[in-house]
Amino acid sequence: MDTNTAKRVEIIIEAPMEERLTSALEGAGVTGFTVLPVLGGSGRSGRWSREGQISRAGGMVAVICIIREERLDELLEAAFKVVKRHIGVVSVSDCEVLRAERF
Amino acid sequence: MDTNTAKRVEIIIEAPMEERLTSALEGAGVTGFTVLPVLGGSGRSGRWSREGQISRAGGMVAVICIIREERLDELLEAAFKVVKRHIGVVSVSDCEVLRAERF
Amino acid sequence: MDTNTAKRVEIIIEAPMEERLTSALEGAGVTGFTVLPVLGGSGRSGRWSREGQISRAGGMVAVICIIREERLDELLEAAFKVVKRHIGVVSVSDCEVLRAERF
Amino acid sequence: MLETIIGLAADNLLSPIILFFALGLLASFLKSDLTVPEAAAKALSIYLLFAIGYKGGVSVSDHGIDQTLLLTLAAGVVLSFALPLIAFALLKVMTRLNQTDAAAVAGHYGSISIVTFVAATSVLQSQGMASEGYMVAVAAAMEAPAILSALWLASRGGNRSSGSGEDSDGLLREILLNGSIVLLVGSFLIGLITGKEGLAEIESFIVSPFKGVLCLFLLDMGLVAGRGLRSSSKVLTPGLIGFGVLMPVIGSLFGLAAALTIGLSIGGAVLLMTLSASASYIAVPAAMRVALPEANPSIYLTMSLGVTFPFNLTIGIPLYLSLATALGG
Amino acid sequence: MLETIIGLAADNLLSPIILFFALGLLASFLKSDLTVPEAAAKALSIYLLFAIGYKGGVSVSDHGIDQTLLLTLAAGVVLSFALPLIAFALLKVMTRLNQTDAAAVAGHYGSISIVTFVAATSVLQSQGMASEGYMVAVAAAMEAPAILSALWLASRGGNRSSGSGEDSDGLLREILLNGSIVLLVGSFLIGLITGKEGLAEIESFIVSPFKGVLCLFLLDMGLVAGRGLRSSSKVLTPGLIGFGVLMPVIGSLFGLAAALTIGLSIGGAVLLMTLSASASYIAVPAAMRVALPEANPSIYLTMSLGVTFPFNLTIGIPLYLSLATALGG
Amino acid sequence: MLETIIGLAADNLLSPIILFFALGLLASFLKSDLTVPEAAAKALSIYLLFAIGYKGGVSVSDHGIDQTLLLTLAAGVVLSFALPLIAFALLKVMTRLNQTDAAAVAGHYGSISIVTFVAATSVLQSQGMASEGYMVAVAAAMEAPAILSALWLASRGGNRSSGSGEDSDGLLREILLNGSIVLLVGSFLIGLITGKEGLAEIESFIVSPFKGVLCLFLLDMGLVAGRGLRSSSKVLTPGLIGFGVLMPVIGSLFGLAAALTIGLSIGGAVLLMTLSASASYIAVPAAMRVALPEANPSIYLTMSLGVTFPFNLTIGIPLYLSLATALGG
Ligand SMILES: Nc1ncnc2c1ncn2[C@@H]1O[C@H](COP(=O)(O)O)[C@@H](O)[C@H]1O
Ligand SMILES: Nc1ncnc2c1ncn2[C@@H]1O[C@H](COP(=O)(O)O)[C@@H](O)[C@H]1O
Ligand SMILES: Nc1ncnc2c1ncn2[C@@H]1O[C@H](COP(=O)(O)O)[C@@H](O)[C@H]1O
Ligand code: NA
Ligand code: NA
Ligand code: NA
Repeated sequence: MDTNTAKRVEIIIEAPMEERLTSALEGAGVTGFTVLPVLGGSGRSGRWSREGQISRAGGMVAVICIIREERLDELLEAAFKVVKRHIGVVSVSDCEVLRAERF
Repeated sequence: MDTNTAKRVEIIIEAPMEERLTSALEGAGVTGFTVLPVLGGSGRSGRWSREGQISRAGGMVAVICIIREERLDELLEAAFKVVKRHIGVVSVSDCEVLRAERF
Repeated sequence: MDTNTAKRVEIIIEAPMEERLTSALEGAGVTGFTVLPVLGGSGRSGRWSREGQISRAGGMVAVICIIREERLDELLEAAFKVVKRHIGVVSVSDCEVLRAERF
Repeated sequence: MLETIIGLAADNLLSPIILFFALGLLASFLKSDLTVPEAAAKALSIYLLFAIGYKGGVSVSDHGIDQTLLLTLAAGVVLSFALPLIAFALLKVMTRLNQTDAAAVAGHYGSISIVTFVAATSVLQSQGMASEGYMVAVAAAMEAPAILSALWLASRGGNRSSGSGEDSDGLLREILLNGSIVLLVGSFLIGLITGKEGLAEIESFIVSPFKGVLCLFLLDMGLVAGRGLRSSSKVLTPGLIGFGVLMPVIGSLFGLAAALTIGLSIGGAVLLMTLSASASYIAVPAAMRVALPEANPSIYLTMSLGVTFPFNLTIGIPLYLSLATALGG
Repeated sequence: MLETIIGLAADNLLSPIILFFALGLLASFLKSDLTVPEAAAKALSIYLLFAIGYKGGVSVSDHGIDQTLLLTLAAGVVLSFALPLIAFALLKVMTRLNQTDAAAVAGHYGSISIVTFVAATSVLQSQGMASEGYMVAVAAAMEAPAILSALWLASRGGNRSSGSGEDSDGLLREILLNGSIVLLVGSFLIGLITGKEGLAEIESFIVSPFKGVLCLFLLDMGLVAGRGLRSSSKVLTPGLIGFGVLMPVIGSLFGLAAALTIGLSIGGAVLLMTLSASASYIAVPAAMRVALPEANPSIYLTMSLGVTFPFNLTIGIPLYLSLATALGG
Repeated sequence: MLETIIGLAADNLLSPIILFFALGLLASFLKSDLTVPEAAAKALSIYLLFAIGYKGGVSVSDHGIDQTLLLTLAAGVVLSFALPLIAFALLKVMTRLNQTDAAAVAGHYGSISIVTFVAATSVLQSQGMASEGYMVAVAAAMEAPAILSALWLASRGGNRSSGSGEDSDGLLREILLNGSIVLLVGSFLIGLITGKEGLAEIESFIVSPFKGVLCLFLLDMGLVAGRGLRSSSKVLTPGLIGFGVLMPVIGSLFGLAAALTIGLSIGGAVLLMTLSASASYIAVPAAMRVALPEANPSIYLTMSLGVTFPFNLTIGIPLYLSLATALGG
């Protein structure tokens, strides 16, 4: 099938920052993203789990964003501004997409 | 460790189409896949969130499928047939797998 | 932006084994991971869905772990020991990360 | 009569369920982060379907099967098939929606909203008016036919529907066996079988807490409706808003005509009017995503949940009650 | 006596809880998309464990600790250890399962299903029969020992169990402290401490709505069991089905013998029989996935949830009640 | 008086809600896998906010708006602004937290814990003591101001707060409109509007099952608190633990002074003391993650949920009740 190369950015970020991150992404011209729930995790700030939590404070989400290579830097800068002072992991990998006209 | 190259296909698709997609994948000889929940997202058809929804209409899921390279085209064709008229993002990336005999 | 190469390991494993896997990862010096919920899937042992389940027995989770390349082998060996007798898929892909000092 | 309507509407507007819906709307307009988790919202809706289905069944087992039952079921099915045609014609006149979008919206107005039905039941109750217990079964019967009308309308416009024979079979099964129909009908039948005795066993779960659960459910509906209105307000042209208010009234008149013909009680007439007036926001949207993916979901969801649902809840139901009382009494 | 059994079974079959289980089965056979969200199903099970544990504790605090309490607990533990051995032998005769699968299945039949226990309690209630409040504690005590028997049976077959000493310690802790045991025992103890006074405070949460919640829970169990049967029906050989029906009856007879020896009330005997007859579908499957991953989960889950659970619910419990009345009365 | 405190505390310690909290703590210390799904925990908290808000509103509509209402609201806001300053000073003396961490912890102690408030209400009830219905509104008013104090304290330490003007506006809106405030205030207002009549409709949902739901909620809080204590026990220095026990008592004294000045009933005084004494674990932590990300969440969450909450629940509330009775009676 006909595919085009693109970048897949995955940002794991604290739930209370989700809104700010996605606004920043939109500000950077990102036209689409998907938010996945996160059950728990571990990092320098210790282990946590979503079970039984009622505050959003403790939770995280994963935001996935597929984007054309040429827009990557803009996206990363926008994301970095939000993430910088916060807990969060930003990773980028190469991918191929169907229906490239959508990105 | 001993790993083998494979392809990781990630399909983000509307929840009411999940059943049709996975059937099509099975039809194309895919032997395994995993379905992740999606909390929300944004695209050309606007922003949405799963919170408070009771209809499946508004939700999406992410289907992950790890597959040998040589079967990729068949998979993509099957997936494309289902996704074509629908909202949905299909991306493919390279990966290495342990226990390649499983795929 | 400044990024560094790393490896993204994705392990889909039975929920009752999650604790053992993450302990093993920590034992292998992994400093961070994220656990995503899984809704359902299909493989050699058939199709399953989380809906309505109350036992953890039937469910799975996806553990994502971003790690420096040089630590990959140690991680895979630790993961393999846990997964070996169990249902589970381990895949590795290349990625670039922001803030590499965290990994 | 206008006075009665206004009096009823005012009463109604200050009932807890309406106020909680308003709270949800307000919270989402203010961009509060108040949300009900998806699983909790689904659990609430399972509870409501279970409770109203069961109580309907018990009521039928109690009063015996009315001769009018079959007639009313048939009327419901006919209304569900027919109302989309009227809605479609109206949409073509009042709005500039394309064929597919118009067909999709029209389908929603033939089908029903179970919460609107429940709200009408509780208004009847507070007025001390009885109604036929089997109206729940009529509600279930009206869920699906409208979808077929919508697909037919769309296909007339050259929209090749969801493809091959196999697939459309799958679709039909999916529509007829969607979760809410199965749960509603199943609970109705179990209520019918187990009757008053069964009800006695589970009464304190499905009867007494019902109103309170409904308040929470409407809070959530307000949140979801408000979020939809906020993000999709641009699709709401004056023509569409007009349709969203006019169509339920037209639907209710057809419902009333059917009720008078059949000879339903006034309460039953109000319920049939409400069913005809209400627009689906669970079963039909899901079916449309599968079968008419080209139709824009923001339009039909916003119309159904953001315009017609609040209209029925606040003004519609008191209006239908007054009409039924005036003409049927 | 056959008449009584049939009469009881018929009554039982038409109770709301059985009918909702049947509705769930039917819905999943028809491939309806009706589902209960995972979180809601877990919440329902937390509610049930909380309520029955607490009520059991209050009942013991009320009647005082019976002399037979310790004896019955001990009997429960012995039954849980022993029944898997019988089940294993029977499986070897009746089926062609390999050592590991047979051990895993056998483990399930030594342990218990708390919903089956609850269903038996509610049949007793509707018959106006009393039973010992501490039977809830016996249920908890019977959950885990069977798992150890299963592991022993599997290891005899050369299956190196889950490895090193550290790990098997972890496993033992996991088994004994699994959520349902902790919640059941904890609620029991809290009921014991707070007694009637405490119960008065929370009665309208844990007593009156209980049956209704149970209906929803059984609806979900029907859905899950049906899905399992649909996707795993090919593992169900006639031998396995026969085992799934015979083993509970055999188990119940051992339970009855123990009850008669100890001198339990007839109600207590029925409950001990039901516990012995029932098969686990929460604690044991999770333990098996960890400790006996080679065993095929479709076999034991389908047996437990798809065959033995419905058998006990419909025919088993009335049968045990008749047997206990005939022999113990 | 010491005797009364001890007597009350002992009674209190054996109430079901405390015991379920203890069960949760114990289960997590034992590393049991007992958990409440996130969606269920959120649903429970929605229920509690809905119920106490609504009941507060009804009570105000019933007794008329007290002249003291505005005064008490104002006192609450002042307390919420002021207590973090005291807490901050105390933390600087008693612990070695840095500026940011100290500011974040201090903010939690100016704000409130609604479950502690509910627990105090239920102790009052069991003692047959009345209190002002509008205390729920005071609780809502005290949630947010403390956050601003915390940010001010942190910024004094050179910590550039969350950046640009736009952003801090967003933050303020987020704080004032966070879900729990909106739901609490909204339900309060709806209770005020619909009054006794409205309450009658939903009483069997929000009144009778309330205590039981609270038990489940506290079970979950015990689980979460225990998990936090287990994974973060290393942050708990003796100084911090001392602060976590001393600060609520100091807070309660300020609350008592305000209550006496205003002339609240003894019950009202106990509630204002409890609000002053309690520390937030929902609204403030979320705000801190956004606005003071450099502050270590394990410290403030563990302090609030792991130290001060259990202290208030077990010893604090009886103490405040005795103090209020002694000084206000
Ligand atoms: N190396 C990693 N791989 C995957 N997820 C990570 C990694 N490090 C951190 N995380 C996620 O980010 C959260 C916060 O990390 P930290 O800031 O290191 O405490 C963790 O709880 C994990 O969910
Ligand atoms: N570029 C993207 N990256 C990640 N997810 C996307 C992207 N575009 C669309 N999506 C997802 O697909 C859904 C539908 O997209 P659309 O068809 O563009 O409205 C969105 O709500 C997102 O969840
Ligand atoms: N090729 C695959 N791609 C993605 N997920 C898979 C794949 N194979 C198996 N899985 C996941 O692993 C689970 C167990 O697989 P199996 O051991 O083959 O039954 C499945 O239910 C899926 O969730
Ligand atoms: Na309609
Ligand atoms: Na058993
Ligand atoms: Na406070």
